[in-house]
Parts: sequence; C-alpha cells; structure tokens
Amino acid sequence: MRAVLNTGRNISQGIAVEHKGSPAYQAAVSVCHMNPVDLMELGIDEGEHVTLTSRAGSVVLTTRAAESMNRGEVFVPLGPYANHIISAETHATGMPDFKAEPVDVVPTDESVRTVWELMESIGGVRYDH
Amino acid sequence: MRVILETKERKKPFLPIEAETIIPSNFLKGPELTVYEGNKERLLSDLFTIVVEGTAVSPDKVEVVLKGDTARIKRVGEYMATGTIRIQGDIGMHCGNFMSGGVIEIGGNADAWLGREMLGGSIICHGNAGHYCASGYRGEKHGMRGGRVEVMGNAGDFCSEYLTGGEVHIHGNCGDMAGVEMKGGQLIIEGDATRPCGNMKDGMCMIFGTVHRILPTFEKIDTKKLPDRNVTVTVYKGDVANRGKGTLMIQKPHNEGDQHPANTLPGPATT
Amino acid sequence: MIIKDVVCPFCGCLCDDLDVEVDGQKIIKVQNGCTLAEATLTGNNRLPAPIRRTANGWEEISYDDAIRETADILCAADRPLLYGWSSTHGEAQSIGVHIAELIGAVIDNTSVVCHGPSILAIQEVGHPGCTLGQVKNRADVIVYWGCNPTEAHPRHMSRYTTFATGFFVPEAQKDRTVIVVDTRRTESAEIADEFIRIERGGDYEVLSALRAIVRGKGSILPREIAGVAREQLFRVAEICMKAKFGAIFFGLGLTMSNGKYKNVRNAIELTDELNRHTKFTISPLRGHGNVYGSNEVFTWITGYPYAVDFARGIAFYNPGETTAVDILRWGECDAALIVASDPGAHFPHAAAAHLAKIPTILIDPHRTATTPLCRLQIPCTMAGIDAEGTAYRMDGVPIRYKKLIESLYPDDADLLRRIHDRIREVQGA
Amino acid sequence: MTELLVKNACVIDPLNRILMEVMDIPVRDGRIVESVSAGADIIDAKGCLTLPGGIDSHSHVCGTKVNFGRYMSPEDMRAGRTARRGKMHVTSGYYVPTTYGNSYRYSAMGYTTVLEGAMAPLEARHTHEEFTATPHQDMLANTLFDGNWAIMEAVRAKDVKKAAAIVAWTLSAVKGYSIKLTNPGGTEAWGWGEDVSSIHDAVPNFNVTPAEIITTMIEANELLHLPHSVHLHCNNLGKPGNYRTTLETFDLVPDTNNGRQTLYATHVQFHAYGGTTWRDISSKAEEIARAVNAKPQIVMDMGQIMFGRTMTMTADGPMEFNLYCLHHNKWSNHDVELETGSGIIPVLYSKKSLVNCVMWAIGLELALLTKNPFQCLLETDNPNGAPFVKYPEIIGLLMSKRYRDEECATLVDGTEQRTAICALDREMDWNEIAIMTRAGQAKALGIAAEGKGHFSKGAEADIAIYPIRCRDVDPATEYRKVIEAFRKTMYTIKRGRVVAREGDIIVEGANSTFWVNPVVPDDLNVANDPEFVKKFEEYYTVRMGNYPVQDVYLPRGKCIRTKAAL
Repeated sequence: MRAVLNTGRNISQGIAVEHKGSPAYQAAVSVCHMNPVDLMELGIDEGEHVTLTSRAGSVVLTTRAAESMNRGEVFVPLGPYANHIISAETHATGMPDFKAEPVDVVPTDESVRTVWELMESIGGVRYDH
Repeated sequence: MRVILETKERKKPFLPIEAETIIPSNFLKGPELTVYEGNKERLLSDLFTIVVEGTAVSPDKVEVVLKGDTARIKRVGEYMATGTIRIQGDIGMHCGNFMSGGVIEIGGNADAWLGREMLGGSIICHGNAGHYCASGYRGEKHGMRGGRVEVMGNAGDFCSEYLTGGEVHIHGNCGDMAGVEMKGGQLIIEGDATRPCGNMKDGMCMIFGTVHRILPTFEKIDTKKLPDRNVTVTVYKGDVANRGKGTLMIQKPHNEGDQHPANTLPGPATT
Repeated sequence: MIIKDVVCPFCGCLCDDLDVEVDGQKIIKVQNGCTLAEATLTGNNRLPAPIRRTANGWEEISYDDAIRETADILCAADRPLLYGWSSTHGEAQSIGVHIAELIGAVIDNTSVVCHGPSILAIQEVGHPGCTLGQVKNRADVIVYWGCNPTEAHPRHMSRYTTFATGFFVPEAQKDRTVIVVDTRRTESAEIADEFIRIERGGDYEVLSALRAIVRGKGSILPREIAGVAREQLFRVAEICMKAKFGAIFFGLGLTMSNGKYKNVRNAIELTDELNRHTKFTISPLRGHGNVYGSNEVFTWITGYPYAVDFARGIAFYNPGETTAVDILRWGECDAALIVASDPGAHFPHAAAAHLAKIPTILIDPHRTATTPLCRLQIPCTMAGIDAEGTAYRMDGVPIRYKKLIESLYPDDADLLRRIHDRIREVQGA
Repeated sequence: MTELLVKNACVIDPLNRILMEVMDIPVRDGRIVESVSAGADIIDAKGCLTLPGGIDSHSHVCGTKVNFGRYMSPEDMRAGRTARRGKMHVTSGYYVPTTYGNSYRYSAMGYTTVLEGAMAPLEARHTHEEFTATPHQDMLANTLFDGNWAIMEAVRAKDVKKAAAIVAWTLSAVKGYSIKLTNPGGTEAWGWGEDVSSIHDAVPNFNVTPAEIITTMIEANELLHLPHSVHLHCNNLGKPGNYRTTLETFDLVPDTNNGRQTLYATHVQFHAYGGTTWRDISSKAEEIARAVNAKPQIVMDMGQIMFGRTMTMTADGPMEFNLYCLHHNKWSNHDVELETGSGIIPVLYSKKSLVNCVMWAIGLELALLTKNPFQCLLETDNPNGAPFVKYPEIIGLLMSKRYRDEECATLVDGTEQRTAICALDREMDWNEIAIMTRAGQAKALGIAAEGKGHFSKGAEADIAIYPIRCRDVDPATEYRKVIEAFRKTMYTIKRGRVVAREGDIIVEGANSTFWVNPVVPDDLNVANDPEFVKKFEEYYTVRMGNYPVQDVYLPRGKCIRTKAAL
C-alpha cells in the first residue's frame, strides 16, 4: 500500500523520551498508526508487523488501528524508527519532510528491531552498561 | 585571457569551499587569491592547478574555466560585474550571487541559490538547478532584480522566490512554489510546476507543462493565444489573498487526481 | 521537603506552579504537573560518568580527560558543528556560542527540526504575538492549527487558553469558541466547536482562501479547498472577524509539511489581515522547554536565532545551508559537539549516521540514541532538576529554572566554560 | 590600587562649569581623585577635547522587543559584520546590532552609560541578561507602567500611595530604575485592537484617563523620591496634529522637585506635528519649545530622525500597527499581560518624502529653539529615529548652520514652508553639546550623585577623549572635522580603565546596572496585600514567587535605596 508518513509527538513518546533504551520507549515509537480499513486491506490485524519503505530506507513496525487516521496515511511517533525512513532532504529550508514522506507499507513477519540495533545499523556502538 | 582552474584531490573532499574571489576581474592582478576551505583560509593554488593562457587588459576579456570536482565550491561569481566564467561540471551553492554583469555558464548541475539577488548579466545552466534558483536572501524583500537565468534542466523548490526583475527561463520542471512572493520580472517554465506564484504581487509567470494544484486564490480572467508559440493559455490574476496584480498564464491547468507534491519533486541537482 | 512554584523544564509551556517533594537527592512526588512533567522530573536514566568509545568498546574516563579531548577535537576540526542547546539553560547556551566563534564552527539549535520554518516566516513578515496571559485574560476565539496540545503541551489549554479562567472571560469554556484545524481528528479536535479537516499538505491553500475571504474576495474561491467546504471557511472567517480577541496557535503541522515556512507565513498574513477587523495574535507552540531561549541567546550574541556559521570569522546565516540536518547530510562537518539534544533519535538517519563517522562529543545527562553514535559522552546536570538557570517560555517570557536536588554532576555551563578555556589555551599555544 | 593620570586634557565639564580648560585628570581605582602618585599610568590627551563619558538617556538596546527586532531582521545583520578580534566578539547588524555591536559602537563614540528606554516588568530578566552582554556601558532600565492593571485600579481609586507602593514593589522586584509610561492607557486599549486618542479618553474597562495615570504617577514618583522623574512617551505618537496632546500633557505637570524636572518627555519630535493628515503635516516645534522654555519642570529629548533605513520599536503597539498599514512591510507585535504592549516595524526615512523631511526638521528645531540645553537632550530614540551611530552627524547639524543649509538644499520641496528649520541661525557651542550628550542626561536621570556626567572629585572616572582641539576648530565651517572627531574617541575610559582606543575595544567589559529600591513602610508593601497577591496569582501566568529578578542577573548591580515619603 502506498501511503504518506506523518510523524509527531504523542504522550507515550514524551513520557519515555529520556529513556531511549527502555521497552516503554521502543513500544511508544515503533508503532505505525493507521486507519482500520487500511489494515483490513493489507489483510492483517492490529499488532501485526509491517515494513515501511521510503526513498530513504525501510523499517519494521507494529501496527495499531486508529480511527482518527485518514486512509492512505500512517502516523509513526517522532523517534529513531520514523527517522529511519524520513529522507534528509530539506528543500533547502533546514527542515526534513517529517509530515510528508511517501512510503510503501507491506505486511511482514520480521521482528521490530531495538533502538540500539537501529543505531548500530547506522554505524553506532551500543552502550548498555 | 583564459584562467583554467582544475581542482586538486583533497583530504576531506566534503568540506565546502567558499570561493567568492573567483570572479574574472580578480585575475587581472594574477592568480594569487585565497579561498576558504571550511574555517581555514587557503591559497587558490593549494586547491587548484592554475593555468593562465594569454593576457587581458580589462576584466571583460577574462574567462575563468573551472574543471574537476567543483560541486562543493560555493559563491563562484559572487558580485561579478563582467567577464566570463565557464564551469565544466557541477557547481556549489550561491553561484552568481549578486552578480551585476558578465556570463556564467555551467555545464552540469547547479546547487541551491543560483543567481541569488542577481542584478544583471546572465547565467546558463545546462543541467538542473537546485532550490531557490534566482531567489532572494532570508528576510530580504527583493530577490533577483535584473539579468537572465536560463536552466536547461529542472529547478527545485521556491524557484524565483521574490522575483522582482529580470527573466528566469526553466526548460524542465519546477518543484513546489515557483514564483512565490513574485513582485516583478518574468518567469517562464516549459515543464511542470506545483502551486506556482503563491502570494504573487506583480510580474508575469508562464507555464507550459502541467500545473498541479493551482492556488484557489487565483482568478481566471481570460484565455489568450500566444502567436509566437501557437498555443492557447488560461490567464489568471492573483494572488487575491494579497493585493495581487500578478499575471499567471498556464497552458495545461490540472487540478484533478493530483499526485502528492513530494512524489513529483525533482531531486536537488547534486543529491 | 516540598518546593513550591517549581518550573517544569519539559515543554515550551514552562508551567511554573508545580509543587515538588524532594528527599535529599531524590524527587519523590510532583504535584500540579502533567504526566510529561512527572516523567521528566522523576525519571532517572543518568549516565554515571564520562565515557569514551574505543576500538574495544566503551570505557569510563575522567572529566579532565574528557574536557581535554573535547577541546583538542574541536580545535583540530575544519568544519565543526555545535548542535542542540534546547534542553539546557541560557547560561550554557551563551558559552556555546562563544565556543563557536572561537573555533569557527557552525552552531545550530533544535528549532531547525521544530519551529525553524516559523522563524523564516517571521523574518519575512514579522510576528503579531503576545504573552500567554493576554490570551488567558481576553481571548474569546482560540484557533489551534496543525498542533495537538493535548498530547504535546498537555496543560496549554488548562493554563492559558480553552479551560483557563481569565479576567475578561470569567467562564472559560462558555465564553470561548475553539477552532481546531488539522489533517486528522486528534484528541484536541474532539473539544473543538469547529473542526476543519484539511487534506494533507493543503494548509497553504486553506490559509490563502481565508485571507481572500477576510479581504472580501471570497467569491472567486472554488467550492472546495483542500478538502474543506468553502461554506465552512466563510463561517470560520466570520467567527474570527467577530471575535473580540482571537488567538491562533500553530504547531509542526505547518512547519513540517510541504511549503514549510510559507505555510506559517500565510498564517501570519491571515492574522495581519484579521487585525484590520479586530484583535488577533498568532503564536507557535514551541517544543523543548528552552528552545526559545536558545533562539534568544543566539540572537543577541550573533544576530541570528539559529543556524549560525562562523567559518569565516563573521556570523553567516542561511537555513538550508548552515542548518544541522543539511550539514550532516552533505557530510560537511568533521567534528561535532552535541549538547542537550538527541539528533540520533530525531534526525533522519542519513544525517544522524554522519555523526558516527566523525569524532562526536555528546554532553547530556542521559543515555540517548546519540550515545551509540558518539566518540565521547560527558554527563552533566539537567537544567530545572539539579541545575538552575534561565529559560524562555514559548511566548518569550523568561523564567528561572530552580535547582531541586543536589547532585555530583557538573553543571553544563561549567563544563562548557572549562572546554572554552581549554580551547583558548590550545589556541594560544 | 590602580592609578591613571590623563594629562593635557582640554576639559569641558558643564556641571562643574569648566569650559575648555587644559588640565590633568587624576584617577585612582576608578574614581576621580585630587592627585595620583608618580607611578600612575599616563595618557597624554594632547590638548584634545575631553568630556565625561557620554550618557544616552533613551535608547532601545536590550530586551524582548530589541531582540525580536534582531530576530526578524537577517537582512540587517548583513550590514556591520565584524569578526572576532582580540577582546572583541563577533558583531552583526546596523540598526539593530547585536549586544556586543551596540556596546562597542557606543564605546567607540565615548558613551559609557545607557538607559534602556522600555522594559516590561514581566520580561525584565531578559533585559538584564542582555545588559550583562552589553559589557562596556553602565545600564539602567526604564520600567513600563503604562497599562499596569494594578496601577490603573489605584488611579481609579485616587490612591496615590497605593500607586507608589506598587511602583516600589515592582521596581525592586524587577531591578528597574525609573517609571516609564508609553502611550499611557493606549497600550491597554491595544489589548482590544483599540487606542486612546486624547489624554481625556477613558481606557476601556478601567474607567481612568491617560491624564489621570500621568498625574498620579508623577505624584507617586515624587513620593518615592526616585532619582529620575516620570519618563513619558506621550499619547498619539506620530499622528498629525498630536502637538495639542503633547501641550495638554505638559500642562498637567507640576513643579515639585527642586533638584530636577518632574517630567521627562521622550522623543518629542514624534509628538510635535501640526496638520490633520500626512498630507498637511507641519512642524509645531515652536509651540512645543515655547512651552518647555516656560516650564523648567520639563526636560525632553529630541527623537531626531536621520535619513536611511532603520527599525522602529516601541511599547506603543497601536502606533506600530498604523505604521504597518502605511508601509506594508513586516510587522511584529508583542502585548505583555497586565502591563504593556510593543510593536516593531522596519522603516526607511527618505529625503524624497515630505513627511520624513518635516520630521527631520522638527527634531533639530526643538533643540535649536529650546533655550536651556539641559531641557532638550540629544538622542534618536535609537533605533527608531536612526541608529545611535548617527549622533556625530546630529552634533554637526546643531553646531553648523552651513551644514544644515546644505542638507536642507537636498530635501524635497515644501520642507521650508512646513518648518522653520531654514530660518534658525543658532549654532550650538561645545559646552551646549556637552550638556546635551552627558551633563544634561546625568542631571535628568538623577545619576550625577552617583558620579556620572562630571569630573568632580569622587566621580566615576568615565572619560571620553576626542581627537579634536576645540580651540583650533570652527564647528560652523569645519563641521566635518567635528563629526569625524565624535565618531571615534582617542580613548574611552570607563571607571578608570581604557576600554576603547581609536575605536578598538581592548578589554573585556565589566559594566554595572543601576537600579532603585524605594523603601516603603511594611503596611504599604503590596507583597503583604492579600488583594494584590490574589489578583496577581489569578491573572498573571507566572507565579508571584517566580516574578522577581534574582540578584544573580545583576553581577555588578548598584542599588540606589530611596526612602519613600509615604
């Protein structure tokens, strides 16, 4: 499914934002909110995983049904997961397209990576002492 | 006189070079100029192999040729008043800023802010131009005021923002919001455009490709045949959200079934 | 011990009416705050000591070594980037700017991925704004555009707008009309008297249409604008023009979607237009507690609110070129100092990845997503918890953070001052 | 102990009636003394003009709206950029420069003390932060009370003591120096997009008039024994015909203080317009000057405009909106709850505009027609009329009829008919300029007693040595030399330390901030008044406990305590 990715803050992201390694943070920001009809169209239930692929990359997320979402739009809270697929293009304004990244949404059996795994995939070294 | 500058290999090739000293008139006194690489001042000869052919008595007879990896070289031709600069490949940001005369020819792509606040002279870019082609400076109320910019390929977003005078001719497509805040001059787009001329106050924009999402505040006033092109265009006045007296002529207005603009954007020239 | 009138450092509301109970070095209870305040003040995920990444993994090092190494890295760089600054106090921000001018760095703050576009818009058309108390005491029409205060600024409505009792609006909710404009039906939209649902990316068009209506040119509008019925816009324009005092608040829905600052500019020009009929103000809902402070401090020292490039000795400003995301994305910088922010989590990965390729130093109290990317992390106090200092609320009101508990961490202003002085030593040598 | 001897100084010190006397000035530990030891550092002034450090008694350089002027003007930052050099930080900007830019340029011109013209109490912390970053001048803050709700309630209740008590609490809480009224009542009306149009209009919802606010505050000011008088930006700024409002306002002012004026009327040029519209605007400088000449209780400053681009910024929000509607450039506005407002727009004063030419003439007329230079001080309401770097040109204009005639010849036709500028022959002398740029300010602000604006023994050693020998120069003809000399001192000495040499800053600054703490009896302390506290907590959006500016913001604060007669 082709969709437009929207990102932003929400409460659970805000609560866990200073605990980037915590399960609560991962649970808050590795979620893909989408319209239930879109979920149905993909043939999956809420809680199953999808891969989102954009011009910048791809990432696996857990789906969550949200009536408030328009069809053809998905919302991923601000964080390393959303940023794994947001392009760094800023249109020379300094600001990436955090609210307008076109993505492909495909169901997947792959598991959601941890924040540290994501950071390692871009050259980081985890610190988990 | 011809001055040929060919880039040398650099340890940190991604560091931007700021080279507003590269304008024809500066070479009359010899090639001992300096440029900035990051926060370090360097001799031109540290970064370029310099070959000077012939002599000149006045700057208009000086031609500067740039070769090699020139995509990160910024501000070439800034404040240039006369003479010629030819760039074989791509060129970095702010090429031809504030230029008032002379010619810049770019063989490849130009990065953002090509011909920013230009006053006169002409720029020809054979590849694509980045965002803010022929536009203004942050906070400044006047963009390009005179001269001519011609881009054979596409231009990015905010092309000709605040255009106040002169002519901009894009042969390919423009990104989002070409001609936004336009208050004079002429913008011609042969290809497609999205949301052109928002908040336009004056000036004229003609678009011959498909126009996505014409703003609701442009008033359709006429259709008109352009004899030199043998096409009929729809004429709009706008932007009535403002005190707009601008003219927008579109050959192919198209508002239905639009794609999202993010999907239709040309990439920036040097991505 | 209970400390009264505590300032919450989380978001730009800077609520200053919290009661916090502390026991020695621990915060036990937070009253009056929202859930975000409570999580911020009671959370504990501090990095115990400075750490350095080596070929064999991480090792703890001393503060002295960390400071020396930081200064050396910054002095050796040809294009250092100093980024972050929004979660610390003005005193640290100010030293940061002085470090940037010393070493010819680019210094940028988190507004670049927040309300940077709003700043660009203000630089084109200005900003008719006011302090939040004006809205609280006077506003009978409140517009929330492209923002969701219920989740991002949970007490904004109860302290300053919709639910707040004001001098001229004694019956808060009854006396005020609330308009919410968004692309999705957020929780904030649920309490609106009028909800305008716009097609994604259509804000600019809708704002232009409203301006045309207020100017008396609405007749040329098509029946529908970006998914919104023309009639609804006429109705909303009427409500606004009849307001005694209207206040627009906008969020990242305008700054992050297509058109970026042009959306904000259009909203400001709508406000200008409305001022010809009645009183109207517009204000960005600023995110980080002290992000506005970083704009203020940068501005009085350098003339620019963010994205300042000192490479040439003078201050140069050009968002899109001198902004952090762009510099990282082009791989321009060869060293980075990140202070009080988390680009690892909040920048597109193509930009964040560059931090792992260059020597990056992180000054931050917490283990963050930037930690794995950095070469060196130096933990410090957290402004508003174990350090005091100045912060600027989203409306420009300066407030002093209180120090609630004692800790053994150095204040980031002290850390930065030591780095600054060490750089001068190195440069002098 | 540090000692300095300035030798061969050609001193003008109006407060001590010293006029072009060549003498030595001994300095010890920052103060003027009788003599110094043989080991003192020596500066040879070589017979050049030596004045007490310049004092600007009304300038906008620090705080919320000034910084917003910078914030919204990247185009201005392209001008006046200098790199870090020696002890000098980076600077940017021409008409709204960075704090260091302001500080260095003032120092280069020999200015050592500046009063910030408008500080909103709620945002005072910001002003003080910028004071610290304006390191080479001692700073003072005019504190805004024009739309203060508690004050207006006290005025309505005709309770002067209460008004005084509120002022006392607020000044000491926010570390302010003096009472500023900007368009009194009008800034509150602007909270609803309205304004007041005369001093007898009622302020919406408060049932008080500007006249009542002004007279009550003058009384309160004197009851508190504040060093400065009420500092007033009259109603109706910038409106044709407003001179009537100004004259009516002047008529309200009693003469109750022997030591100084009881009203300081600021940027009076903007308040001296005749006519009814922009089309028939004319100068009423003569009427205004006549009133001031007859009223020793009033001191005004010029509010001179100079041609070129600049930024207007004032607490007078409605005025700025009107200007915006004329210019259609950018407009910022910032209303401050329960206190005041502010607006900012860029302007271009052009010689092609008759209105601008008339404005230019009015400022000069005011100065030339005011008999006593202590009653008309030199300033531009920086940056509203022009950036302060234009002061030397204004000095040139005041000292040379020829220069004025040359300038007048370049103005648009009609200026001569609308103003009297061409007919005025007065040429000011060196002493008068010294009064209009330091001695007058020191007296009007009430800081002569703090050792400012003169060279008495014990005074602060703020000294400006200008590269000009006044006995050898005829300002009337050689005004270019005068202008050049006032642009850049040979030495600017602040508290005994050379801070600037030929325009270069050579030390890190260490200024002081003067503030006033009027001591009132406990029963009048509003902090103990439950009604005041209740309203504060209900209607402000910061807690009363978080409102006062902590001492840490004034690392070198100098508190002036006064005992109120309450």
